[in-house]
Formats: sequence, C-alpha cells, structure tokens
Amino acid sequence: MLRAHGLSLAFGATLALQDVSFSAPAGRVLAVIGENGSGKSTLLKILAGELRPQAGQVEWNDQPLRPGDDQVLLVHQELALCPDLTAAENIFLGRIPGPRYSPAQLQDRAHALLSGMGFPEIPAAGPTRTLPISQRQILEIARAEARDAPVILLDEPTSSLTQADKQKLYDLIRTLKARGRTILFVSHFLEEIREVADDVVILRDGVKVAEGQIGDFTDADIVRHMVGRNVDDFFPRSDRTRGECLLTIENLTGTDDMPHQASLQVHRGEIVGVAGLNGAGRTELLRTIFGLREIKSGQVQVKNLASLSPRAHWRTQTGFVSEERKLDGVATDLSVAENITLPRRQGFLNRPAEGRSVAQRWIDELGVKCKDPDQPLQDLSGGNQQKVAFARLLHAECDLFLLDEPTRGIDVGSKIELYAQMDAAAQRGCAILMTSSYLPELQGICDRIAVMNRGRLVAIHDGRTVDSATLMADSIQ
Amino acid sequence: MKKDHSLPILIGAWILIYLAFAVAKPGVFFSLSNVEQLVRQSLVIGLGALGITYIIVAGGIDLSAGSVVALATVTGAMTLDQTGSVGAAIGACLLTGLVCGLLNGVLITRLGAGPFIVTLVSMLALRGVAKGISGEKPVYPEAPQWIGQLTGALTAENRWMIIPPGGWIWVVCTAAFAWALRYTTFGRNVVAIGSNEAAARVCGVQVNRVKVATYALGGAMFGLAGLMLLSRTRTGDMSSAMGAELSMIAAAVIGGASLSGGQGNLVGASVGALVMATINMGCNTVGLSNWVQEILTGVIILVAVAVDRLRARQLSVAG
Amino acid sequence: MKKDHSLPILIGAWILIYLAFAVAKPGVFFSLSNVEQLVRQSLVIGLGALGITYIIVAGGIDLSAGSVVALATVTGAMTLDQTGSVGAAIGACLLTGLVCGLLNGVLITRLGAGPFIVTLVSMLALRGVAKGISGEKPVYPEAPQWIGQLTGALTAENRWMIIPPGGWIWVVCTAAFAWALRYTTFGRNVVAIGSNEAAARVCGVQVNRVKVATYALGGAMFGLAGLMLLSRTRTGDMSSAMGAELSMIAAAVIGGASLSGGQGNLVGASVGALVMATINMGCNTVGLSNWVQEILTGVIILVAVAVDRLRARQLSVAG
Amino acid sequence: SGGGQAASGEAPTGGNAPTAAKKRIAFIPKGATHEFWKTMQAGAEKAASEKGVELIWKAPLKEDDRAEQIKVVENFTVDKVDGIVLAPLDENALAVPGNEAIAAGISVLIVDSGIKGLEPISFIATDNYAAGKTSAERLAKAMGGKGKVIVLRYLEGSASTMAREQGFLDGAKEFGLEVVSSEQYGGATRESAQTASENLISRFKEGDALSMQGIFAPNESTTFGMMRALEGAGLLGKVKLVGFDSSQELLAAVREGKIEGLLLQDPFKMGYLGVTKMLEHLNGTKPEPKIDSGAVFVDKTNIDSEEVKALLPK
Ligand SMILES: Nc1ncnc2c1ncn2[C@@H]1O[C@H](COP(=O)(O)OP(=O)(O)OP(=O)(O)O)[C@@H](O)[C@H]1O
Ligand SMILES: Nc1ncnc2c1ncn2[C@@H]1O[C@H](COP(=O)(O)OP(=O)(O)OP(=O)(O)O)[C@@H](O)[C@H]1O
Ligand SMILES: [Mg+2]
Ligand SMILES: [Mg+2]
Repeated sequence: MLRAHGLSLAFGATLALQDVSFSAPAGRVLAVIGENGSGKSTLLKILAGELRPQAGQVEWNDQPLRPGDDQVLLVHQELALCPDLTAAENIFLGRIPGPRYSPAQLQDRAHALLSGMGFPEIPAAGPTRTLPISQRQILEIARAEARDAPVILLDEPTSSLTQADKQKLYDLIRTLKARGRTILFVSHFLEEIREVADDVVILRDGVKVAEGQIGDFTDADIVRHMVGRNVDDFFPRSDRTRGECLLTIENLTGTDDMPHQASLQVHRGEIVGVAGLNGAGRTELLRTIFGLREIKSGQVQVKNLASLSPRAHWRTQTGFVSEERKLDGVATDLSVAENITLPRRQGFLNRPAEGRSVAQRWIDELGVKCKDPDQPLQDLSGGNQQKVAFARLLHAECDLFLLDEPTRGIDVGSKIELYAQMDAAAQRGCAILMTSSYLPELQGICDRIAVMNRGRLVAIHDGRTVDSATLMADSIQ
Repeated sequence: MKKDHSLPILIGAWILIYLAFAVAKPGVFFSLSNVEQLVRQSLVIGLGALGITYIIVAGGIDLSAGSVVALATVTGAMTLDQTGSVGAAIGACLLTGLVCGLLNGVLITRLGAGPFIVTLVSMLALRGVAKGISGEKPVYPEAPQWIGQLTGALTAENRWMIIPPGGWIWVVCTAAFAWALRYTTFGRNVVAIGSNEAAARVCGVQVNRVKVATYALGGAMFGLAGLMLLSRTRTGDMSSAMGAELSMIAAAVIGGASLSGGQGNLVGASVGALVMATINMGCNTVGLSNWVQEILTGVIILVAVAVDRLRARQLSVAG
Repeated sequence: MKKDHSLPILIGAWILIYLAFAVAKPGVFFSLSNVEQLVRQSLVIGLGALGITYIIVAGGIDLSAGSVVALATVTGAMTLDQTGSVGAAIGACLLTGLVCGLLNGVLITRLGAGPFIVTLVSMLALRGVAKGISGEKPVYPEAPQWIGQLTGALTAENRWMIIPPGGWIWVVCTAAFAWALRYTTFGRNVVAIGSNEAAARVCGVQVNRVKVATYALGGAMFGLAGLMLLSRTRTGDMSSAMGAELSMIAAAVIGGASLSGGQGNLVGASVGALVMATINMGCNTVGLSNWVQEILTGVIILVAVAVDRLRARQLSVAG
Repeated sequence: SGGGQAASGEAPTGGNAPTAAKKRIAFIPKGATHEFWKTMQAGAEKAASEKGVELIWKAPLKEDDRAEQIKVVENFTVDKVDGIVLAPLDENALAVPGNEAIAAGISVLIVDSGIKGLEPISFIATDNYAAGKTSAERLAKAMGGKGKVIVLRYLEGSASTMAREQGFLDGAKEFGLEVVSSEQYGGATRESAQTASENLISRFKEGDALSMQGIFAPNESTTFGMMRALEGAGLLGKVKLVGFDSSQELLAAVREGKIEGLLLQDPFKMGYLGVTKMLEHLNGTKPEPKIDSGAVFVDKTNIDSEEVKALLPK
C-alpha cells in the first residue's frame, strides 16, 4: 500500500501541489488525471523521490519512503534515454552489473525482457539514437519492468504509441497488476483510463478534487471535476466553406523516401488530418512541406510559391507546430513572450515590452497557465508549452497551419479549447493540415482524413463518415 | 535572457577588490590617472570580450580570438608602414578581423564540426598566417602620432577626456552591443539560437546566417582589439595576445555569460575585463610574485562564478 | 556508439600522410628508428589524449591538462631529487595528476559552474602552483639512468623492443582504456552521462561520483604524461606543456570524439596523436617553416574532422 | 659571502643612503622562469641589500608578451617609484611607456636588450649580434674553418635571440661555414626544442653519422633540447655544438667535452650594475651611457678559470 499524506510543493508563486493525500493499494491501477499543469508530473516526481515536498510525506507499507531504495520507479513524461548507449544498456542503466560486464549477456537479457513484453522486434544491440520514438518509449517502460519495483509510476506512457502498441502496454499493465504491483497511471485519454485503471484521483490546480472507483464516474463527471465546469461539445464543428487551394503537393518524395510520391491539396476553410502508424512518415511529410527536410523530387506549392524555407513560410503566413516539444517545438530557456513572438516578421528593431503585452493577450485567450509572459518556458507544464507553440501561429496571423500532433500531451479541457481554436480558424478561412495518432480527434474535427502508410499517402476519406476500422485497415495493409 | 540582476553584485565585487588594493596602496589607487590606466590596460581584453560574449550567447565559442588580434596587429602595422595612412591601418585591422570571423563562421556552419574544434584549428592556422605574412619578424611601422594616442596617456590639455579615446570607443561599443542584444531582431535571434537552435530554425530564424554574422561581428571586435594593441605597442606582433581568448572568455563568464548559450551580459563582460585588470594591476603594484598572482586571479574568477551560480540556484528555487 | 568504423579511415589517412612524407624523404621515413622516434614524440600528447577522451565522452572538457603535466614534471623531479628513488618520483607524478583531477572534478560537480570555466581557472592556478613550488626555476634532478630510458633511444641490445618502454605503456593504456569504456560498468556510465546526464541521474547512476572519477582518471593520465615528459627532458619544468591540452583535445577529436559528449574512440585518439606528430616530424624533416607547418596542421585536422562529420551525416541519413 | 648584518634588508645600515627614506627601484625583467633572469635577480638583490634600497622585482605575467610588460611599466609609473630598471621585450613597443615614466619624473635604466627612441640613464647589456658572431668564429675554429652547420632558432619575434642568430649567420659566411638549415624554430619550451632537434637530426642523418658537422643554438632551451636530442641519437660529442647561456646540465656537458662551448653572458653583473648605477644616478652621479656587461666563450679549456667561475650560478 502506497500512501501520500498532505503533499504540498510550490515553485515560487506557483502552487503545484496543495495538501494532496491518497492511498494506492497493491494490485490495483490508480489513474491520476487532471488538466495540464494540475500537478500530475510533480506528484509522480515526489513519489519517486526526485522532488522533495515542502510538506507531507510518502509511505510504503507504513514505512516512510526514502529516495534511492528502489521501491518506486518512474517512467518520465519526457523521455530519459541516452542516445549513445544500446537499447539493452538503456534498459539496465544504473543497474548494469559491475565492474565488468558482458554486452552480449546484457543484450540477451534485454531481448528476453522485451520479448516477454511483446516487443521482440526492438533491437537490443543497436544504438538508441536510431530507434523510432515509439520504440524509445517502450524502452522506458522496459526499464521499469527490469527493475521489478513494487511501485510503478507511468507518466503519459502512451503519448507516442500506436494503437497496437498501446494494447500491448495495457496487457503488460494487467500482468503487472496481477503480480501485485502498485501502478499509478497518468493519461489524458479517458477511454484508455477506463481500459486499465481501477481507481482514479482527479487533480485541479494542485488540489485533489475527487477520487474513487473509475466505474463511479461518467466521462462528463471526470471532465467537470477537471475543468470545474460542464462541457458538452467535445468536438466543435461549425459550418465551414471550402475556398481556394493554399497547399498543393505533387508526387512529393523526400530524403529516405519519406514521404514517397505523396500528392494532396488543402483548401481554405478545411481541416485535413493525416492518420497512420508510428513511423509512417507523417512527421516527415509535414517537415518536408515546411522546408525543414530536403525535397528529392516532386513539388510543394504553398500559395503558388514553390520550395520555401521556414522563414519564407512564416513570412507568407504559413506556420508549423513540431511534435517533439523539447527538441524543436519550443525554446525552453526563452520566455513565454519570446517564444510566441519569435516567428513573426519584424523589422530591424525588437521591442520586448510590446512583445510582452501581445503575449499577455494570447496567454489570456488560450488560458496558458503561467506567472507572467517573462517566465521561462521550462517552468510550464507540457500542455501549456504546447499552447504557447500554437499561439505562435495565431500571433503570426497564419492562414495555413501545419500541425504535427498538436494535442500530444494536452489535457481534455485544453484539447477542447484547441479544437475550438482550430475550428474558428477554419471558419475564418484558414487551411489546416494536421497529423494525429488519436483517431477520435481526427474523426471529430477533420473534413478529410488522409492515411499514410510507409511514406505513401494511400487513401483520403471524408472525415465525417469514415470509421476507425477503415482507417486502421489502410494504415496497416 | 535572465541573470541581468547579478550585475550590481559584480560591480560591487569589483569596487571591493579595488578598495582592497587601495588600502594597500592608497597613493596609487585613489587617483584619476589610475582609472585612466586601468581602462587602457583592460581595453584589448574588454573589446574582445564584447565580441566573444555575442558568440557565446549564440551558443558558440571562439578560441581563435587571440590569433585574430595578433594577425590584425600585423596587417594593421604593415598597412600603416606601406601606406602611411592611419585610416587604411584601421580599416585593415577591422577587415582582417571581419574576414577571419567570416571564415570561422562559414566553416562552422558548413562543416557542422562544432565551433570548439574549428576555432581551435583557426587559432593555430591564423597565427601561422600572421607569422608568414610578417616574415616571422615584428613589424615596426613609422607610426603617425595619433594612432598611439588612441590608447596613450592623456596630455595635460586632454585631461577633460578622463580616459583615452580608445576607452570611449570601448564604452560606446559596450552600450551599443548591450542595446543591440536586447532591442534588435538580430540580437533576439542570437539569443534564440543559443537557447535552442532547432526551435529557432523551426521558427524561421536563418540560423546559419545569424551564426556567421555573429562570428563576423566577433571577429571585427577582435580586429578592433588588435588595433588597440597596435596602438599600445606600436608593433605588429605575430606572437602577441597569446591566450588572450581565454582572458576574454573569462571576462564574459565573470560578466554572466553561460557557455551553454542563450545568456550573456555585455556590461558584465566589460566589468569582468576591468576586474581582471584590477587584480593584475593590484598584484603588480603590491609586488606579488607572478605565481601568487596567477593563483589569486584563478581563485577570484572561481569565486565570482561560484557566487553567480549560487545566486542563480537560489533564485530558481525561490522564484 | 557507432563511429567505430571511421577508425580504419583514420588509420588509412595516417598511413597516407606518412607515405607522402616518405616519398619526399625516403631515407628518413622508411626506418625503424623513425617509428621509434615518432612514438617518442607523440607519447606525451597521446597519453594525455586518452585521459581527455574519457573526460570528453563524459560530456566534459579539461583545459588544465597542460598545467597538470607541467606540475607533475616539477613534483616528480623534486621527489627524484630529494629521495633519489625512481619509484617515488613515478608515484609523485601520478599522485599529482590524480589530486589535480580530483580537485577539478569536485569543483565542477560542487559548483555547477561548467567544466570549461573551472578548468580554465585551474589551468591558470595550477601553473602558478608549479612555479611556486619550484621557485620559478627548472628542477634538474640527479636522474638515475632508467627514468631517462623510459622514453630514451633504444640501445642495440634493446632493439627487440622496437619502441621504448614508455611507448609500450602507451599501447597498453590505449588497449585498457578502450576495453574499459566498452566492457566495464564505469565506462558505460561515462558514456551514459555524456549522452544524457539527466537520464543517467534518474536511472540511479551516481553522476557526480562518476564525473569526479573521470576527471581523476584523466588527471592521472596527465600525471603519467608528465612522467614521460620528465623522462624525455630530465627536467622538472614549470613552463613546459603550455597549450598541450589543445593538442590532446585535437587528437581526441581527430580520433572521433564529439565535444558534445557520449562519443569517443580511444584507439582513434592515440592515432590522432600519431597523425599530429607525423605532420610535425614531416614538415620538420622536409624543411618547411614553422608557420607553414602550423597552417598545414590546422588544415589537416580540419579535413579529418570534416570527413568524419560528412560520413556521420551520410550514415545517419542512410541508416 | 657578504657580512651578516648587511643581508638583513630592513635595517637601514646601508651607509650610502643619505636619508632614512629608502630609494624604491623597480626591476622589470622579460620573464620569471629562465635561469638567466633568476641569476640577474640575485645580482640585483645583492646590490639592493648592500646599498640599502627597496627593490621591487616584477616580471610580466606572461613571458615574452610585450603588452604585459607595458602594463608593468605603466603600473610602476603610477606608483611613482624612484627608478625603473627595464629589460625591454621589444625595442619599439616599450619606448612609449618608458618615455611616459621619464615624463613622470622617473629615471629609466635599460639592461639586456636595446630600446629605440628613449634616452636611458645608462644601457647595460651583452652585444648579442657580436656574441652571435663570436659563436660562429669559435665554431668555425673547432671545425677547422670549413663544413656544414645548422641553426636551430628560438622563437619568432624574440629580438635578442634573433640578433644572435643573425650574428651567427653573418659570421658563418665570414668564417667559411656553409649553413644548410636555419628555418626551424625550437619554440618556447624545452620539449618542443627537443622534438625539433630530433627531427632535424634525423633529416641530416647518414648511417650512423651526420651530413653536417656543426650546430648553433641561440639560447638555453634550444641548446638543452639539442643536447638531449644528440644524446638520444648517440651523437653527442660527435658533432660540434655551440650554445648560449648556462645551466648545471649544460656546463657539465662542456666539461665532459660533449658540447663544444657556450657563450655565457653575465646576468648577475647586469642585475648588480643595474641597481648600483641607478642608485648612483639618483644620488647625483652620472653613469656611463653604455656599459658592456660582456660575454665569455666557455669551453673545456677555460671552464675552471676564475673569469668563468665568476659567471656561474652558485
Ligand atoms: N521547475 C519548475 N519551476 C516552476 N514551476 C514549475 C516547475 N515544474 C512545474 N512547475 C509548475 O507546476 C505546475 C504543475 O506542473 P506539472 O508538470 O506537475 O503538471 P502536469 O499535471 O504534469 O501537466 P501536463 O499534463 O501538461 O504534463 C505547473 O503550473 C507548472 O508550471
Ligand atoms: N531525428 C531523428 N533521428 C533518427 N530517426 C528519426 C528522427 N526523426 C524521425 N526518425 C524516424 O523516422 C521514422 C519516421 O517517423 P515519424 O516520426 O516521421 O513517423 P510519424 O508517422 O510522424 O509517426 P509519429 O509522429 O506518430 O511518431 C521513424 O522511424 C522515426 O523514428
Ligand atoms: Mg506532466
Ligand atoms: Mg510524427
């Protein structure tokens, strides 16, 4: 039994956690849910001993938990892998037997472990640098499995997994549960939570607002607890009128054949989604369009201009949101204001004061949780960072949006806000091309859904009518 | 850009060090001519520190600064010698610096080999060039008087200037550079690149161009520093300014620059140069041995940096 | 760790450079005694490069290496002078290096000030210490013959050794270090820290301890390099090895180390030291001026690095 | 060797001092770490304690860096010492701060190397060019007036050694020697000089002998490096080496005939005279404008003579 008593922690003026208490019995899965910035990651980090609470304490089987006794293992929201080590070494990092060890033996153990989890295809001997992000996510989970810790904390472990991989993870969680582990699970996907969790704790602004068995809550209950108000329309879809064509790609082939011979048109007033498995090349498609990857053959025409650089794109009101927040999505050392104003064209002079005041406008409009526009972005929760990345496009007055997994890591409430923003933009006459691994959202807001499969755009469906089975079938054929 | 608030502490520390020496040598340290001299002695490192701060803020480093300074003294002296024109000599120094900086910048962005190793190479090679074009001999130009006056002692009728013209150039450059980092788009882009290069690229910042511009700007400052050195020694000397890059980097770091990029303070860098010159001057007049002075300088830099980091840490905890 | 396959290219390049000089001076370059001499001349840098490669792989840097080498020659020579015991002198060299490395490591991990600035300071301060304890005079110990033989020319009956004992120590160290990076937990932890320090920390790697150990190990290697230098010059010389750290870093980078950490090749570093010594020796023997040699060395390092980066890029695109 | 009381510098026993106020003399060498400067310091300190003056010995922080030495001169100018004894690193660069010092009422005396555009109260030095020429003459004599020689230079831009090198090259022509290499520099350290020497030797190696018969090295570190390299190649004593300046090791080699000879300057005398002449001037006597402190060629034959013994470090 894991117990938390009155945990509180403040980062300066931000109260990340306030007097949170709960208990998680062995053999059950406890879901921790809440909006972005509600304190979920902070809570998990405290439980894992990575952060010290300013008040309260954590007990495991009625003993105070000391950091470093390996009872608790945290799988981080932001991946914590060493790209220069092999997959096997990453799994056993910090537990590699010493002083001498045999890489071959370690790889065998890792392979056995991964196979046991249902992922025999992950190469244990290769450098982690070259693995796709989904496989890297699995490695993090394998690390928890390898330690065999009685308490396992999973912070948004599914954020970059495919449907199939998610299923394997659920199976794994069930196995662990059966073995009597205590599992805490953070996710923004309600259906996922229903699938694996037994109990639920809901946080809002660092305060526990509800807890109980998952079966006792309806989706609407959960959302109401999270955002503090009633939400009726998950996927707003106003009447949109399709206008002129803003983006045309023809037989586009990029480096590594990603994408391969892709053709697509996106018009004003429509949202086009791209579905597909991990590694299908959706990211590459968007990055190639935006001029971040080389075009091997074929054409990209944006507003009748060909092969523009990122700078030229921003200047012609085309904006891009990257999927890897930490890498190139946002600049975490810069302030909120600097991040928002960076892409917008300006003259020779930079006016920080002006930037702050316009940033404040977007902070209010999108409901970004932060102290002030000068706060460095690294202090914001993941979802709020994502909103800042989105605010850039609005500030630069873009009419063509290229959004790569725009809702990754965003809570339900914020997602709904983001959908509303996208819908409003489309209604204004903006064109949106977005990728997502979350089919319901594509079906909910897209006018058309293209499916990508190993670099090819294999089919385009009507977003309103297509069902998930068709989309899945196209993805894996 | 955070950190600006540690500047008062740094200035306080500088005054403290100054006073400490003043107690030991009141006659020397409480005089206007001493301030003049301090400026004169920190000028070369100070100007270079401005250039290197920009490079550091952009996430780079330049180990070739000292060699560029030396090369600039050589080309400046040779131009002065051959044309007799001070204007041409000034142009030669600045141009030399600019070209070297451009070269560094282009190599770094094209090769993708990292600034440390590229500028390490140019540190070696540019000094070779300086030796080559000077025929391995110092160049003694027939110097028209006023190139010397740029950094020379003030005459009685020039007393009103307080510090020599070169010093005023430094003051103006410090102000201009500090302003530009904060209030121009270029400066903002430099900070963005140093903070997160990939994100800056996604946001449409022309990363390579800005980087090259930063190295070129830095190079021009090293050229200017070379001009000041030429004015001070009236010699084009290929073996001068050896290791000066390290002093410049130290000044920038004392001033608040972070070698991981994205942070730097121009005024701080100039004060950093003054701090080091004060220690040097103090140890000199008090008559300490060189080895004591070396250890002392090291310890003071370390303390400055440690205090700064400590404050930064407390700050990030306290909010 | 990929990159291992770029070693053959490096070795090929080295042989090519060697052959180029051999064509110009066949009498000199096609002789066993020349190989012996090459090893002797690259020994100090080569041993240091091993130490610095570990530090670089762990994501650090050590600018104080040259000063540590100098300090070790001084303490070694003084010990030899006072005790007359070669064993004690060897111990003194290694211990000096170890202590300096520990000091660097502890300061870096405790202050959180970044290795560049901390070792920049100790570069300055440790040379001050070397000057201080030697009384600013070179120390000439009454050297028992065999400390000189460590790196000296082989006598006729020792011909079978091919290279001097110091060279064999270098070979053994290279092999041991390469093995340890790959096949010990410590080595893997070093790579992990250089690769992603935060990840290593959350996985329970004792980051600070491993870092300190890396700097200490590096320091011990600089101490060993100091011993070799002492053996070569038979002088404890506080002004020796000035700038040697840059040659060591260059050797490590030529060998495939990445200054952003996580990657490095010990055999490559040793070959890198040989490459630089070959260029030096070749230019010398062919009779090129020093300045030509400096430029040439710069260009060759640059080409080596550029080729490596190009390959790495192609690799990451293709695989 | 001096009397016990005179050594304690603090007691104002110096009979020469007219008042209780001691004269303050700053002595600025080119560097701190060569034995040459250490010996000069010893000479200056001896004079200071004999004459009861306050001596401040301060080398530039970086050896061989003109700008650093300029700073030291400037700092003593502000400090208003009574006199500055300077060994200028550069004949032109140091003239400016030197003249500023004179303008501030400070007496300036130059030792070791010349200076241009400045009127010192006296100039005490070895004639480096002449000493270089003497080296060539003695080497030629040892080689029987013909043969091939090489020069291992010291450092680019170092004025005194460049003068010696030039003197040697001119002398070599005059005395019938053929110079087959003079483009290599030993560099700042003993180790770099040794490496350069080893490579030079392998360039001229023919079997077990060398294709040249004489070597000139213009200072202590190059002589030392060359000696070690010859030793390593088993050629020490088989080729005539003429070097410059002294250290225990080099003198021992001369005594054993491994080195043909060394040109010894007299840094002790330079230091001693620098201080005493400065004091004479401050007390109103005008010293000679130019004093040759002399250089002596030392070889096996005269190493134990009184004249040479006086030059050697104790
Ligand atoms: N190092 C920090 N410094 C300052 N504030 C912080 C820091 N880390 C987190 N916070 C703040 O604490 C609050 C809780 O953050 P936390 O990361 O726990 O949210 P979360 O619930 O995990 O959100 P998400 O769903 O976006 O991951 C946020 O307001 C965040 O801005
Ligand atoms: N920086 C990178 N280094 C190495 N491999 C990469 C890099 N970026 C992407 N890849 C790989 O390229 C392939 C295509 O992945 P990509 O992310 O584009 O797929 P996707 O369809 O966008 O899926 P998702 O974004 O959901 O992960 C994957 O195997 C991915 O791991
Ligand atoms: Mg979180
Ligand atoms: Mg993607």
